[in-house]
Amino acid sequence: MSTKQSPLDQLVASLGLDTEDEWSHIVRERLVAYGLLGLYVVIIWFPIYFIFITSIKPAGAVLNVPISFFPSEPTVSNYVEIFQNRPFELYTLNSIIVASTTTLICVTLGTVTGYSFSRYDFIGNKALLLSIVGARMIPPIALIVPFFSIMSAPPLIGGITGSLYDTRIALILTYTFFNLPFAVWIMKNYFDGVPESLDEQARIDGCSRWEGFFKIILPMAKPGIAATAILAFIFSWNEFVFALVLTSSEQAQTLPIAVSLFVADDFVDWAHLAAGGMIAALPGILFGLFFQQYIVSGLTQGAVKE
Amino acid sequence: SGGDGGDGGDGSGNGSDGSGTSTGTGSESVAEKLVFYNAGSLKYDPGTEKNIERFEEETGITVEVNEVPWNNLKTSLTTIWKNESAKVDAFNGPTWWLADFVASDWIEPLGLGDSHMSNYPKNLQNLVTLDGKTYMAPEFGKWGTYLYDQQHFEKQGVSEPPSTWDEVVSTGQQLKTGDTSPFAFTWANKDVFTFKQFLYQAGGQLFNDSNEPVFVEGGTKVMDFFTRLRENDLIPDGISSMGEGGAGDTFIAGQLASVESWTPLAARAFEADGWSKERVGSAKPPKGPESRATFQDTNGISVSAFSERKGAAKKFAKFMTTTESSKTNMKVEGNPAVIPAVYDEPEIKEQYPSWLLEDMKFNLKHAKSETYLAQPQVDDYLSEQITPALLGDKDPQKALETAQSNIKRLYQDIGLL
Amino acid sequence: MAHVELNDLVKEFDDVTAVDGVSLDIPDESFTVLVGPSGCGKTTTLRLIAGLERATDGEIRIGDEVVNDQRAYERDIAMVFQNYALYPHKTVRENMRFGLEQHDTPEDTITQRVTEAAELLQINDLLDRRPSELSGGQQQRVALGRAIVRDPAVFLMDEPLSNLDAKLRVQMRAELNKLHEELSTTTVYVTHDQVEAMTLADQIAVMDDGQIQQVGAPTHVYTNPRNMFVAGFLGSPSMNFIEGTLEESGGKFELDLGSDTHDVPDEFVDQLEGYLGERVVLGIRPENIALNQDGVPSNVHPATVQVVEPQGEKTVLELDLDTGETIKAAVDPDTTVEMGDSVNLRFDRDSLQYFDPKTGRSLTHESKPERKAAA
Amino acid sequence: MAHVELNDLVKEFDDVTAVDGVSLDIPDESFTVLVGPSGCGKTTTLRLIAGLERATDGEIRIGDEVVNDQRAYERDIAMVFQNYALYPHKTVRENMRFGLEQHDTPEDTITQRVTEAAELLQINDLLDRRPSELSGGQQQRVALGRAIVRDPAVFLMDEPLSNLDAKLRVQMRAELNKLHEELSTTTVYVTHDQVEAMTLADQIAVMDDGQIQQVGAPTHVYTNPRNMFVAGFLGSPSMNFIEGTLEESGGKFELDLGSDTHDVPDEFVDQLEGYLGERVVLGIRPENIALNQDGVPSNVHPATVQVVEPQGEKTVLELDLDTGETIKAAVDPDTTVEMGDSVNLRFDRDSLQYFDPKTGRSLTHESKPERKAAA
Amino acid sequence: MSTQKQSLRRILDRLFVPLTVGPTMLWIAAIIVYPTLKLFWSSFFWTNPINSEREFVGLRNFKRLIFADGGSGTVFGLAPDFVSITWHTFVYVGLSVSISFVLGLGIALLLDKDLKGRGWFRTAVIVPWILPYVMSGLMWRWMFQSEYGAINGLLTQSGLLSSKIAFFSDGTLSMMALIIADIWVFTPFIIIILLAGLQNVPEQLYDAAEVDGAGKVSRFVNVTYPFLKPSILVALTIRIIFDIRALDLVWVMTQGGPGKSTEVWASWLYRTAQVFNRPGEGAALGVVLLAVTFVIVAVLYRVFGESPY
Ligand SMILES: Nc1ncnc2c1ncn2[C@@H]1O[C@H](COP(=O)(O)OP(=O)(O)OP(=O)(O)O)[C@@H](O)[C@H]1O
Ligand SMILES: Nc1ncnc2c1ncn2[C@@H]1O[C@H](COP(=O)(O)OP(=O)(O)OP(=O)(O)O)[C@@H](O)[C@H]1O
Ligand SMILES: [Mg+2]
Ligand SMILES: [Mg+2]
Repeated sequence: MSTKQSPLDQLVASLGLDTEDEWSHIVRERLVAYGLLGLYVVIIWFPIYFIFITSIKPAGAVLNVPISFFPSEPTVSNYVEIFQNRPFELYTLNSIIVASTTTLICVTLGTVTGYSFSRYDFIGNKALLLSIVGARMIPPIALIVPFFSIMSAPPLIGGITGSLYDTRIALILTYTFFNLPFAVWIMKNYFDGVPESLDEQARIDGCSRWEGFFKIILPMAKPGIAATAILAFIFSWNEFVFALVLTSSEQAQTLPIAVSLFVADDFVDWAHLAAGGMIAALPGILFGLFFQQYIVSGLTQGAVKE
Repeated sequence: SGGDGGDGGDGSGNGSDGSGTSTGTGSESVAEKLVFYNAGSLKYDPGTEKNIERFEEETGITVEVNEVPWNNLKTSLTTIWKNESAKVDAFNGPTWWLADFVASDWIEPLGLGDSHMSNYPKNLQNLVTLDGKTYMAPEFGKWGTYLYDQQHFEKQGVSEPPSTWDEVVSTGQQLKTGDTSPFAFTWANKDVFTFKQFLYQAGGQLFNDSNEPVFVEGGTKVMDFFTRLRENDLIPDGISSMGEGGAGDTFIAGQLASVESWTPLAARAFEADGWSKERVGSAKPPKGPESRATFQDTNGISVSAFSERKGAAKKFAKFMTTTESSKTNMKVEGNPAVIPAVYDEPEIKEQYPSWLLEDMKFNLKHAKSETYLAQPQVDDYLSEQITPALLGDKDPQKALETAQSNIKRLYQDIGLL
Repeated sequence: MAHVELNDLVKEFDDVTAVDGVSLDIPDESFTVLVGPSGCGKTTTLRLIAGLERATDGEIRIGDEVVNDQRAYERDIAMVFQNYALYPHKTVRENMRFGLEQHDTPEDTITQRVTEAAELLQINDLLDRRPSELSGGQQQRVALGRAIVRDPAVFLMDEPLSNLDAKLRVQMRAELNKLHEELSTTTVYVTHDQVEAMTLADQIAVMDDGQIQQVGAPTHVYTNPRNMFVAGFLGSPSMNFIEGTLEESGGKFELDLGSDTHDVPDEFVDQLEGYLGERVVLGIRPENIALNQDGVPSNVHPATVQVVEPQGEKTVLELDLDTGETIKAAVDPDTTVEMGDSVNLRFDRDSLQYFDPKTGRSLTHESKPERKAAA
Repeated sequence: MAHVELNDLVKEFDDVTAVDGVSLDIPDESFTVLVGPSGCGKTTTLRLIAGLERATDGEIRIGDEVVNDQRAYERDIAMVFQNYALYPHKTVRENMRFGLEQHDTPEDTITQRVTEAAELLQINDLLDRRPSELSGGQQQRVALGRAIVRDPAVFLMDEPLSNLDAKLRVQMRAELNKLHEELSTTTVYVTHDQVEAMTLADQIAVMDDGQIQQVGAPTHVYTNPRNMFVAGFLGSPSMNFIEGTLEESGGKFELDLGSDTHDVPDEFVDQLEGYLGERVVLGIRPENIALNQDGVPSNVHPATVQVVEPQGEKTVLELDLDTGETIKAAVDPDTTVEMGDSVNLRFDRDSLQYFDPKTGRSLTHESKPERKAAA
Repeated sequence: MSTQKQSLRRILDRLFVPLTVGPTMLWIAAIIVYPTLKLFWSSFFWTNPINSEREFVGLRNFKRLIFADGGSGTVFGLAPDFVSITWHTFVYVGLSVSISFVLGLGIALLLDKDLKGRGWFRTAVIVPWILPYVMSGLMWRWMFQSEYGAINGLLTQSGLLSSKIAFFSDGTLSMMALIIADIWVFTPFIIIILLAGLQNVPEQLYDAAEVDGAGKVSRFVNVTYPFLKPSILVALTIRIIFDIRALDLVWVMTQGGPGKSTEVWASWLYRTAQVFNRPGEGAALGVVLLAVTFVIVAVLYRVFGESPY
């Protein structure tokens, strides 16, 4: 191999890549990949950037034309105001509790059920799976009224006072219903891709189905679990209509509701909406960053890869 | 059934509230708490907030305010009522919901009494009264208003705002500049309201006394006006997407010389960057073939028929709409009062320029509305026709005729005709 | 410790019958080697014993229990899979530990056994690697290690040494032998390596087409195959078969091979009597053919060398008999013959076998099996 | 058709150097067999030639081109993977067709070649099955089939027969031989089977620890190992090494083994001269040891039989020399010795090897390699 | 291990399937049975929106919605609303799903590469999905706003465009805006699912394919794709199910306008059931939607349902 560096190699080196260790064509491919990804990220982040700069413009200057894409006098007053005026911390807390509990339930049940569907040919396997996924095909709009009546019905179990209406539990139950079928299905399909010989080895090693599943198969399904978790989390994080109907106060209302409260009858309070939107997105983004490692490793540790 | 439909403005009979008896108040000991559904965040309704505080102080009843996004308030309420749930005691909403709510037995007559009701102008009293019973206590007014950018007018050498449709067209030529359209009005989401406003100005109305849709003739005049505006490039291209927010935002962005929009816009403009009280010009809406009427979009407070605290709720509705409350609301939030007397209060006179009060009073008096059944669907039939007509994608007359026949068929279908 | 018994075991996959009525007795503490051509059902048999497949028919007993309905994990077996099936997300150490952890083995026992096994298998440097970072043979040793650390009732091993080099294989074979002597765990072992089969087995079971052809002590089966299949399958190069007509000539039997004649040793007369005048197949292993170029009186078959194939420790010759048949002979590597040489072959008379060409049945098979003497 | 040249090839994985400066010339049309202990870098070398790994250092030439930067699919090679790497979603037929389709082979050629290969590999009944429905050996044959249908510049085969039974393996070996004669495609072949290595190879390359130890014609390497590693690696059981001090006695050299003495044949005197008085290792292969119980005058070593291991075609003895060292001998299966017997061993004088114990270097190695005669 | 513990373990093992599938089934059944029955049941009734009087009408709701109800002209015997709204839905769902699929697949493939910093990229590409849909809808409405929207601003201020485009005054442009917003919001979902699926592709098969002479495209088709199929099935199905009923963006951005040019099934259903208070017809639409979804999913299953092993 030649040791002199072409400009491309220099570029590669300056990007922190090892020119020596890599196939030069792979390096080239990577540069293209970086380029494309960079472009994509810039494009999809433009609206977000726009929202962000809007949120740091003085409320009165938001609508100025020509639009300033680089605000000259950034301010945090919009953020301060929305926290002063609204219990944003409560909405955020609600969102986090609802979304993470839902995610937890969906991932737990979805994984075990999906595994059973993938591995065992029990009676009615296909029909049950179909009915699970089918359950999710019913347009949610058609379910609003029945859900409301279920959730606002007096409790079936004694000792609990009041209905589930306007509680996080109502939302968790509902969102679980919406996400669980998909969780099952995603995981079923995922497990289909994990070779069964590993299940067998686990059984030889003395694992019952439970042990084999939890100790061997589950760790290998991380990518699927990560995808399922993200899906369930974001769905719950974003859900609006049911949150609207099933909650009525900040003890259970979630961020999407909070954000849409900036949309008044007659006008949209863009500056505060933008700030609220950033805040609504922020926990999600932070959550993403915080679990970045997990998500990435989850999405990467394809156990099946050899 | 409740053949109430058209209550076309001035004409209809039942002058004052006859139903003095309120259901359910008698036996009920007044509750300590009530649940009030507010459209949107209370933060945007500081007047309401203030009045609630006063109410709580005076009565000792706690008001639990549930804020529901404006666009979804009706969905929330109907979901609750379809389940006959007592989750909500009182709510505030627009008058045009009333007919359907009453027909479905979802709201309760308020029994406000003549002394209270006589505070309001006749047309408003009629609007909230169905079958002789009052179902809503009008809280604050909203109606179309005409605002203009004085700075732009001056720059283009226009001294007076137009006072007729024709003048809108003629001064418009003068007001037009590169980035600025001479005129705009609220459309998206509010197309039917705006249409009605122009319709009233043109002397038309949607329904006659026997529930028949009769708007083609008046509507054609409106559409002619629109066509002139469009063809002379006096309204922006994006007009059909201009809701209240859009029209207001564009106005504040300095891209509109004048706008026919909803009242609170003026207050917003005052606060915006680069604006001042001096720059905001206000005038009575330009006169159409018939009048300078505007569309009445008053908000009021109603009480749920499923409420278990009707007594407290009715008390609340009444309290929130007294002259004092109306004044407070106007003072704190700038919401135009629906009680003419408020405009003569010294504090109000002090706070607002007299020309603005003048216009408000005028609008209050001349605002028109109709309550009709199956309102959302009627509006939808209208909307799907008038927007293409506005944009020139459809022949206006044909569009209106289609709308009219669709509405007629709907009314036949549901047994009104 | 347990004996394993298979009774009329059948396993069908859709349209394939992989195991077709196998009955096999695997005594406690025995080391049973399963051999047979590729696809004959060896792996399937092991999987049935392990409980990884459900028998279509028949019975499996481990100890005294019928285990058909027991799950693999209840059967207390350790298995080396033909394709290793290592846990890709666990290190070598973790792979080896796992089975022990499952059986609640105390921590220090685990550490000790894993260390020992790793040393024995010469993979102690690799304990912290992932399977994907190992060579084929290393992976196979890990798979083996994962089994031998265990102390199960039965070991099942499916070609556990196939990817190792000869030297290592000899070492491993010795280690397995030692292990079996120490633990005496009942073991079922599949291999294609004849030497492995011969040296490890107490008993060897030859399978073909889903059925057991012969079971017995390895040398016994090797020297007394029950039929032509077994005879031909064991040994490499495989046994030569020469067909002829059995005739009597002067009180002696001989096989008319066409242009040549083979004298049947007297001790076989009894067994072959019934076949006089019929076609009979003579079997002789390549290593039992001697080149006797200097001429020896009786039973000499002239032949021409066709191919000389030196294989290191031996040289294999392909020879054309005068009858036109081609046979193979394995001779000493320093035998100096060349292509085209004419040679005389002497078949070792103690190693002759005779078969019925129609049924393939051996006519000279002794039915009593012999157990291998303790190694 | 192309010759392959590896120059100072190095491949490092993180902290492991799998291939450590391999230089190897693989002539056009040759059949080169790579052997070496497990983990020595054979697979890695093949993968480097294939273009599946990136060389850390060094150069790979195919034909006259340096191909370091070419992708595998640009190199026109066919490879049999050690772990098969069959496409699980394709049928056997599709697996075999795929490579041909990729090379725009006409449809009827594809059909024909696949049919032929399937017949040759005895998998024609399995063409419509998925890999998961095949036995280990069947999968391996498919993997082989996928390569041999191709007509590439170079064949790379990584233990392609390891999971086949002996008989089939012999057949397949013959078929591969025939194929190579017909097509003369340059082939690099990894195997652990010595017989395979000896019979297939034009040249054999012995690897250890990432390095090539010796390259040459198979019999030459077998009989003239360059060092103790090669000597010990080839052959099974492997060569016996006996260490002693070289001494002169009456014009003759002898190796003082302690309580025994080994006479060095005269022809080695020249080569060993420099080692007089030093330690020297004597190497003798088990098959070159004869049991000479009846006494033969010279160079006889008394020993005691420790283990008798019948392996079918031969019997391996483990013997204790009087010096205490243990050696192995491979003898005729009908040799009748028993454990504990005292025997006299005669080392075949033509097969003796001598090594320097410090460097392992052979002192008697002839440097000129021999090419195998066309088989 | 005590025998008691052992038999418990045994029992638990036998109960694996019931215990793993049971709770999920119960959960779903408990919540779904009543609403589903109610949905089907309601579709046979007609409720007078002005006084809530119910009347059993059999299949009349379906007839009216799908086939001409005697009013204005019909298209091949189908109700014009049904035809045009179906077409809008088809365009909306078809374009946004297919474009976001291609885009998502491309990005997933890029992110599957062993790139430094891919973790950050992965987080970055998910973000649009994290924003509340309402927020995203409003944001895009604002972006596309004709007078002061950022897109017009960007285009005119940079001189690319001389006059501003009134996106929401034109049916086609409105639809385009909706589709762009939809793609923006939901592509991350595709990326995530496909990225997970890509982990299931055994690396060694890439080697085998390369040796077989397969270039990039062929490797994708012959190795990646078969293993990705289950994930593609999941991604497309969920994406389509979501999109067919996606209301938030449409409602926030266009409310079906201008006119009815961006009305889709979801907004039609919502309008009918919630806004017009016509639960029977809403339910009938819901049933139709359910059936259509079923058919689409069945077709997808046909195409992508095969597992690689
Ligand atoms: N991906 C990898 N990462 C780290 N080490 C590796 C990797 N692949 C191989 N090795 C190491 O490199 C060495 C050579 O491996 P290679 O697979 O070439 O051996 P081999 O000669 O084919 O052995 P075998 O006969 O056992 O298959 C081994 O020690 C192995 O552990
Ligand atoms: N899942 C399956 N579906 C269909 N047929 C199968 C399946 N598994 C194995 N078979 C077939 O059953 C027969 C026996 O397979 P098995 O794996 O037991 O063979 P084996 O003796 O282990 O062979 P090898 O030595 O090649 O590994 C073979 O013909 C094989 O093709
Ligand atoms: Mg097998
Ligand atoms: Mg290897």
